[in-house]
Amino acid sequence: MPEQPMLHYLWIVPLLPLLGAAVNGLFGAKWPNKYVTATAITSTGLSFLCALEAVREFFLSGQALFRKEFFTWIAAGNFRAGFDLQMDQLTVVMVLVVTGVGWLIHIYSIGYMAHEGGYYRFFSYLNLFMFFMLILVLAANYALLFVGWEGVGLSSYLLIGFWFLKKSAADAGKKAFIVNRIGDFGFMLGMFLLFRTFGSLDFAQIFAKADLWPKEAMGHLGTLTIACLLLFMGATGKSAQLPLYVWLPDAMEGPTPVSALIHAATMVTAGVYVVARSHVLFTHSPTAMLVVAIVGCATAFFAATIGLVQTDIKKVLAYSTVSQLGYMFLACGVGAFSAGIFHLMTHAFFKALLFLAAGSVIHALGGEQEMPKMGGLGKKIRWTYATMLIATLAIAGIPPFAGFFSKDAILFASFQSKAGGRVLYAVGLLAAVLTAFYMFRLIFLTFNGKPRYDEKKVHVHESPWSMLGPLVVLAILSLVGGWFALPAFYGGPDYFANFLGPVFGARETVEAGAEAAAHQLELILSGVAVVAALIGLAVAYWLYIKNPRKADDVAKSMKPAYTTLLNKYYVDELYAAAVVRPLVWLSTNVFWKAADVAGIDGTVNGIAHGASAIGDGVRHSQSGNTRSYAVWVVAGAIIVLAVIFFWPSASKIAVGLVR
Amino acid sequence: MLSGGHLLSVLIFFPVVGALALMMLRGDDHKFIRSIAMLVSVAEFLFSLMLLRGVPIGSSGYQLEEFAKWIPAPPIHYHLGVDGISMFLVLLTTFLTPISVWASWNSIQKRVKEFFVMLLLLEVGVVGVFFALDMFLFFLFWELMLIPMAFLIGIWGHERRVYAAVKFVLYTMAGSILMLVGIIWLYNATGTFDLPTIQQMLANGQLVLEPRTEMLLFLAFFVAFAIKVPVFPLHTWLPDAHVEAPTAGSVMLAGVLLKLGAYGMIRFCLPLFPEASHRAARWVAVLAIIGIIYGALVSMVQPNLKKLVAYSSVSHLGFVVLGIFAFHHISMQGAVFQMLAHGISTGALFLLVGMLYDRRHTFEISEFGGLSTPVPKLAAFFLFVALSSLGLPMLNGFVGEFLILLGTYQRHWGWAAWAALGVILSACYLLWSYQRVFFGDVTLEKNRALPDASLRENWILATMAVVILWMGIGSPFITRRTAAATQTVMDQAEPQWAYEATARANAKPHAKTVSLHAAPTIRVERLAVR
Amino acid sequence: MFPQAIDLHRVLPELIWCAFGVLVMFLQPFVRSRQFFTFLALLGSLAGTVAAASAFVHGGPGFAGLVQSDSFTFFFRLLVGSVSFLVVLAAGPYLDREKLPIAEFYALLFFATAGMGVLASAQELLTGFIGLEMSSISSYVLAGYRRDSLKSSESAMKYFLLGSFATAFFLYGIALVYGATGTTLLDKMALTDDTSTLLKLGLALILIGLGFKVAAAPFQVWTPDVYEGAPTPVTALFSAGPKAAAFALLLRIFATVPAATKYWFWAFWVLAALTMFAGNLGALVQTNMKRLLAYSSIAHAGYILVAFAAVTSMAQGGSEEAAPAYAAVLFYLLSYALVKLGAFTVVSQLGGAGEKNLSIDDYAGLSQRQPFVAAMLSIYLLSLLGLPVTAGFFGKFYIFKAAVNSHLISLAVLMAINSVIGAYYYLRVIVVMYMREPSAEAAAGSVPFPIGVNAVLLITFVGTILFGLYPNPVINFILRPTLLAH
Amino acid sequence: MTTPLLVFFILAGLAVIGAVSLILQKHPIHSALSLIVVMVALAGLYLLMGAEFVAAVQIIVYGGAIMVLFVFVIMLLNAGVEERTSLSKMAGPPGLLLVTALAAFVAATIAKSGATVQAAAQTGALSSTKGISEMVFKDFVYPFELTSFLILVAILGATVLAQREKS
Amino acid sequence: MVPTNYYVILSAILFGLGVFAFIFKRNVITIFMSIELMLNAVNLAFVAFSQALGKLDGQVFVLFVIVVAAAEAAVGLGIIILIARNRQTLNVERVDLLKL
Repeated sequence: MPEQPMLHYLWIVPLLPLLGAAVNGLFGAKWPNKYVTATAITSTGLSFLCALEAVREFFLSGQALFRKEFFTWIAAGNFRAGFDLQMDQLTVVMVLVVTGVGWLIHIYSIGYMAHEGGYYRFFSYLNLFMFFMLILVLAANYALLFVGWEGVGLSSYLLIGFWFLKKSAADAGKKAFIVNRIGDFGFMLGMFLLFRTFGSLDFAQIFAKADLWPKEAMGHLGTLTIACLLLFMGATGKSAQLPLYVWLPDAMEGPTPVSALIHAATMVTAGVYVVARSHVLFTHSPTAMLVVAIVGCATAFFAATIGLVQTDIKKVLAYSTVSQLGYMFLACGVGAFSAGIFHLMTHAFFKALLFLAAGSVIHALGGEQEMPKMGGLGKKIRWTYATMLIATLAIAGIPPFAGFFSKDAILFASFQSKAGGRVLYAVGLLAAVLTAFYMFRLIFLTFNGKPRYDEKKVHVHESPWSMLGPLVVLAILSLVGGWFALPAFYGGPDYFANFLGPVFGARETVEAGAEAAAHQLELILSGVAVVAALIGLAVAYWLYIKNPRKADDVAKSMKPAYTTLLNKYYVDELYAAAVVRPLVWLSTNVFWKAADVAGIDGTVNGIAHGASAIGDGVRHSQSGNTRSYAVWVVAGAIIVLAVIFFWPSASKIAVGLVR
Repeated sequence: MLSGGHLLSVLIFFPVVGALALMMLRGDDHKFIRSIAMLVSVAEFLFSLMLLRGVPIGSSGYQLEEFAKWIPAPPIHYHLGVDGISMFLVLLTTFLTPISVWASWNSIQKRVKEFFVMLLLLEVGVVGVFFALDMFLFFLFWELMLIPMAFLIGIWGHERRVYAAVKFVLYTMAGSILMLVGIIWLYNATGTFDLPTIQQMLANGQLVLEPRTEMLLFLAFFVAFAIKVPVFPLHTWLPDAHVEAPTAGSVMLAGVLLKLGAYGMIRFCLPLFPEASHRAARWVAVLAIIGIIYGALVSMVQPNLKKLVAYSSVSHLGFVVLGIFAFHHISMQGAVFQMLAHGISTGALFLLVGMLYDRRHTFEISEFGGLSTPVPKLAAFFLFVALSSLGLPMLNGFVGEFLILLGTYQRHWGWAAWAALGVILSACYLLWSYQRVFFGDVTLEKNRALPDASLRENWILATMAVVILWMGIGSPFITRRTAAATQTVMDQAEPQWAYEATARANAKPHAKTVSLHAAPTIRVERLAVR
Repeated sequence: MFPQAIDLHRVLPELIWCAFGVLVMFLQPFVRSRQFFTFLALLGSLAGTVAAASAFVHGGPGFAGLVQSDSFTFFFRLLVGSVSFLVVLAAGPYLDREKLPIAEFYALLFFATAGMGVLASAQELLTGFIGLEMSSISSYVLAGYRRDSLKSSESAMKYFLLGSFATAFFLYGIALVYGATGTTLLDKMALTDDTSTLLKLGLALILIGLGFKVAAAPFQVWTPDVYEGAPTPVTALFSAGPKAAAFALLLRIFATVPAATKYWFWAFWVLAALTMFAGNLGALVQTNMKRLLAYSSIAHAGYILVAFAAVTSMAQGGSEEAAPAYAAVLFYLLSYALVKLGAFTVVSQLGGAGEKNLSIDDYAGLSQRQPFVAAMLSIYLLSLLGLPVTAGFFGKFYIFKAAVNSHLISLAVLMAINSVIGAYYYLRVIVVMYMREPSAEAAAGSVPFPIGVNAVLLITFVGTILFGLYPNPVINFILRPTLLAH
Repeated sequence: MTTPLLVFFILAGLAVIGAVSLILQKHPIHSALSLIVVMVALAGLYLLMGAEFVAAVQIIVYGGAIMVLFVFVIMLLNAGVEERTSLSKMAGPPGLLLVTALAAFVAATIAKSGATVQAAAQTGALSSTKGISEMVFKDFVYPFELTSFLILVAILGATVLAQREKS
Repeated sequence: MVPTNYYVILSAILFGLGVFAFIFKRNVITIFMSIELMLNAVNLAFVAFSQALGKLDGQVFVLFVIVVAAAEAAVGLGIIILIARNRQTLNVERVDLLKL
């Protein structure tokens, strides 16, 4: 028994959910729900505890990077992909978020899915997802990380398509997987390039070697830049950034807990995690950094604008997720990795909370998702209302809620960054205003004003405690979650940044140097941020509480813009028209029908027909008339004589034939 | 020369014995016949497991060689041997044979005896091809295996079976006869059919092929193999053959026969004609990549489920060919692994398609839809296999593709980039077809009552699933054993190595440089003068 | 000088065959029993074959070089002897079924065999000519043996007219050669100067005459008609015997006469190419089994001619490196004779009374009705197709080898293409037998296969497989440098 | 113009005319007669060359036996004037072309190569029937015996083919 | 003395005429006659050569050829009778049951 037993058996952490998944998947069909529940909850809960234990040991060991190779999974030539797990500060954050939030959501699901068919399927998928997600965050090399990466994609495919009888659900699942695959295409190439460059895919080796490389000048496409961009392509796919964000809104077809866990809290943040994890590479390539920042910033704003007008409560949350992820990338892009991860964590709390609360609302209304058909629920489902409000305040960035600190840190960092910092800051700020607006719009439309649903039919009821419990816990987290990173000027040392220091080392110390000068500025900026949030709040209040008519008038007054937003800038339609349909048409008519059947196969059969046609000719020379035969003999005689006598001249031709 | 028992001969001829035994049986007791066939094929598989002991890890060169004089003039020998690559391909064969016997347990009802006889004879031919070290012997088995396959397609196939069978045979023959010319020609240059000997001669520069000749010879061999694989423009026999063949036939065809082509490339094209291979590599790669993308796209839009799988094979084997002609150790190993993986996954896919056919007697996707409600088990297995085939990590499909792309990237990143598109497309066509077949509401009422997987089917599919998973996680078990062999091939295929040989040859006076065309010109002059 | 005993010994097989022919004719009025004649015929052909062995043991030139009894002769005597043996076996039931006189048939068969023997052993053109005529004239008669059948008589007429037409060419060739060299003895001819145009012309005409006999395109036109019309056992004989004998004489001529090797090469090249294509393409569209096999035999003559081209392209016929090419020809003739005999026997038996069922469609579903027969026929067809573990495979292989050896790559490639074309129609028959359901009336009864016929099938089958797995004895024998003594 | 040459040309002309008329005649019997003319002319030529034995055989066997056989058959089958069908396309113009080409070629080649034969010494008439008989019974006894079997075959064949059906 | 060449050329001409006749006559008997004509041409050549070479074997060959011709005649005419009996015609062009 080694000291740090848990770390040395780290594989148990991911394995437990896998076991749960396997057991439920194989036997769940026959079991009553409670067995299934037990299996799922215990497996994930245990893995949460194990994770905690592992973290404890990690801290005891003085936060030294722990890395262990368990077995080799692919080996060819000098390439080795091992089942290697590692534990460092970044991992700690991710593991705790994943297992913790994951566990809560499992508990929530008990109530939420109670009356759904395929209960066992749901939990076995969910556990499978946990397994892959843990692999992803614990992996110590890109290959294994890719396993988790693809695996979570798979489980999201399964969970989005959970209600596979609905075509829309099945479509959404497929779309999610394929769009992710497009990202993975880049990710794989990135891995290949890294292997080609560093002869390995282990984080440790790559980063060690990469550190010695010179920084690549801005705008210069060096190896590292290309590698980073390729990896980032993967990240855009997984984390729903421009231009590959299209799958996430559709993913709301899945059950709400899934949206909460996968499409808000954990999986979609994998892209951010990868970028943060590969920060050594990124920091060596300003170009890549800038790209990340711009994409992130643009997505943050773009998604927010769409979020303004959506009416489906989950769609709004989905776009806000996209936009928040944009913030995280913005953070990484400007080098504030710890801030990015910090926002990742807080976002995990409040976005999960938002989704679960929304789920609770939907649950209360018996499956209704359209906000225009809600309203005035505040009094009826207080707990839900309260928790959701907290979450909203957090995401809007109102102090002292979690969102405020993380978002503030990001904006501050972007403001400071050399390359186009001001622009990024401005856009980010604008996005913050929009965020505040559409979130409060959601709140007001849902909980305030008059009920717009048929009160006779729909009997609104508060959700069971199995669902409210997680809400409360998450609400607390979204309140206090930010205080880890109490910025210095509030007198509190930035625990979080310092904690992640060893990982993102270099960058942070630089910040520390600028600290003194920065305090003043930071104070102002945070003020500005709060103001921005309040503006958004105010506008929402004015439009949806004070004079509800106004909103529609505004919408009418700017019809084209409104419809454009409502239809999400027609991006899906664009893709369909520009990529999907042409490809299918091409494959059907050109490649298959024309090239394959008519062209190649036609040629083959054509040769056959030609041969038999000639054969028919030969056959008809067989006229059955002896005289003709005699003439043939004579002809043959002449041929033979000609060949034998006039050879020298004929030979030239014949040799030509021979050659 | 003769080292270590007669395991290889046993492996080749044991099924013959089985087939003869079956012929002796009365034709009407189907159950008994099936059991015997099963017994034989399983026993064969168990025998073949002994190979694992016979081929120690890291052993380069051929193991368990058997050598016996056969025909004095021209010197043709009964020369067998096995190395890491062929060993696993044989294991694949001997594994898939019982599976297909099992799979055709109930689906074959007419002329049962002949069916299993043919299946066993097919196994004989294939195993023989993998073991043969004498080129003549190789060709012999190569041709032998045609007939049983043709019969399997032609007698127990579907509507257009005859067309498909004849097409299959003619296509393959067209290639293989040219290969025969090539083999004979090589014999004239070297005076032997013995592969190791020829490799020796090349190694120590006794034999140096003049470039043009080498290229022609390379083509003679390559075309034959390319048809079998099949490489892009020569693939049109495949859809017909697959769609018309009975399930077992498709499994063997996709699982094993297609591999013969790739195996031939590894075993003959590269080592014997290194420089030509290198010169041709660019074009071959282009064809392979076209095959990958084109195959995927075409399969995406197939209305016929079995054809869809068939075209997907074109795409997957494009990867294999690419991996071979990328001339990188990793990609080579990837190619070998991909062969095995494809054998299993696509075999499993065909099994599933066959099971659907047994229930509905159609392959038209439009005839299915929403099947996961009536047949959840089949749906689950299908999804699993589809995922392995689209290369999900931790399943077998991924390892091969990943290694191929990784290795290819090290040499020509462009090729890898293009080929990687196939990874996206494979997801498209598999998931799309999966959705159309299994998701949504049941579209046709008569599908509502379909029975789910029977016990037998469950076991078959479970077996396949286990292998898929094992190959995905425990791939080093295979790669460690193939490493040495692939390394040898790579060394033999190294061009600078060939250049050295040339240098040595020029030093040696007795080195014969052979040319197709010098001689006839001389003769023609002589005729003209006389 | 008068002939010595040894001279007679060296032509013993022919003498025996002729003697048996006479004997049969003599006994014909007295003996009624058909079995007796069949037995006699079997005995005779065997006796001749055995005599061939002893003639070989006491080998050497006979009659002052008119004939030559060497391993080459031995091989062909063996071949024709066993061919006639098998034909007798197959013909017995046939003649009974068709109610045809039996003794005359055997007598003619004997004389034909003797003629072939002479042809194979002749080392002098006129002797060769006599042998040719003996075999041809009896063949004419045999072709028309079913007197009341229109087709049979027609085939006899065509064969006779065209045959004698070609013979005239051959004869004229002999005359010119004689004029140019002053001799008809091949080995003497070898010594004279070979520059004269007269010799060239003579050899050309001889080639034409023999080309007709071996059915090389475009002399092949007679083959399909004659083969179709003739009684099937006779067709079997034609496709195996006379052809082989004619090839033997051709081979002997230019193995011995350098001039021939010099002048004939490109002629063979062209003839080979033409013949292969004519045969295979023609066969593609046939629906009558007999005609199909006839065309295929044309195609195979083409393959053999490829080997001839290879032989001639060797510096000197009969020299060391040409030996494999000779071997190729001989082995191919052997394997081909076996298979053709078997195939035609099957066809003749399945043809039924009056040879009604000759169309391929009549073979539909044969594999269910008569699996054994179907299997045999498939083996023969696969051997014709040149698939491994059949003699045909090695035959083809050796020819390919000879061609490539002598750098006739293009010819080899043509041959490859042709074997693919050929594969198509052979497969077609197999497909019909195995993969098509029988027509109503065909499904009804299975044709009885008497013991004699089955014996033929078995012998040919065993031979085909045996030489397909282990051709060593034959190869070793025909590869001997002393193949042709001169 | 020596006498032999004159005789030669007369006989040669006769032979050619006979052959041509064989072709031109409509009725087989006339063709037969013209063939007999050719044979007689050839016999004359043999005499001119001093091969009187061959000449004799020519008259007796050919003219006597074979042609009589022909005439007999013609009468037996009372063959009428031959109908000039031309169903064969090959035997039309192309046939004509090919045949003339062949004949012309052969003749021309022989004419060209005349020198070679001429070179051989003209030993004048060697006319020993004795010599012939010796050759036949010594050097060529084997083919000679074979011819006897050949005749046998002919007889047998003729009977087999021509005998009436025994019903 | 008459040059041998003349004889040979004459034989060639006769041979050619024989071929010509073979192809352009329709009556089986006449066609057969044309074969005889060709054989005669051959004989002429043989005799001429034997006389030119001063060897007798040429003339021996002639005897053989004549015998063969006789044999052929016997069989041939037998066949012709057969045809005439079966088909009631002597025109080769009418005898074309076997074709294609």
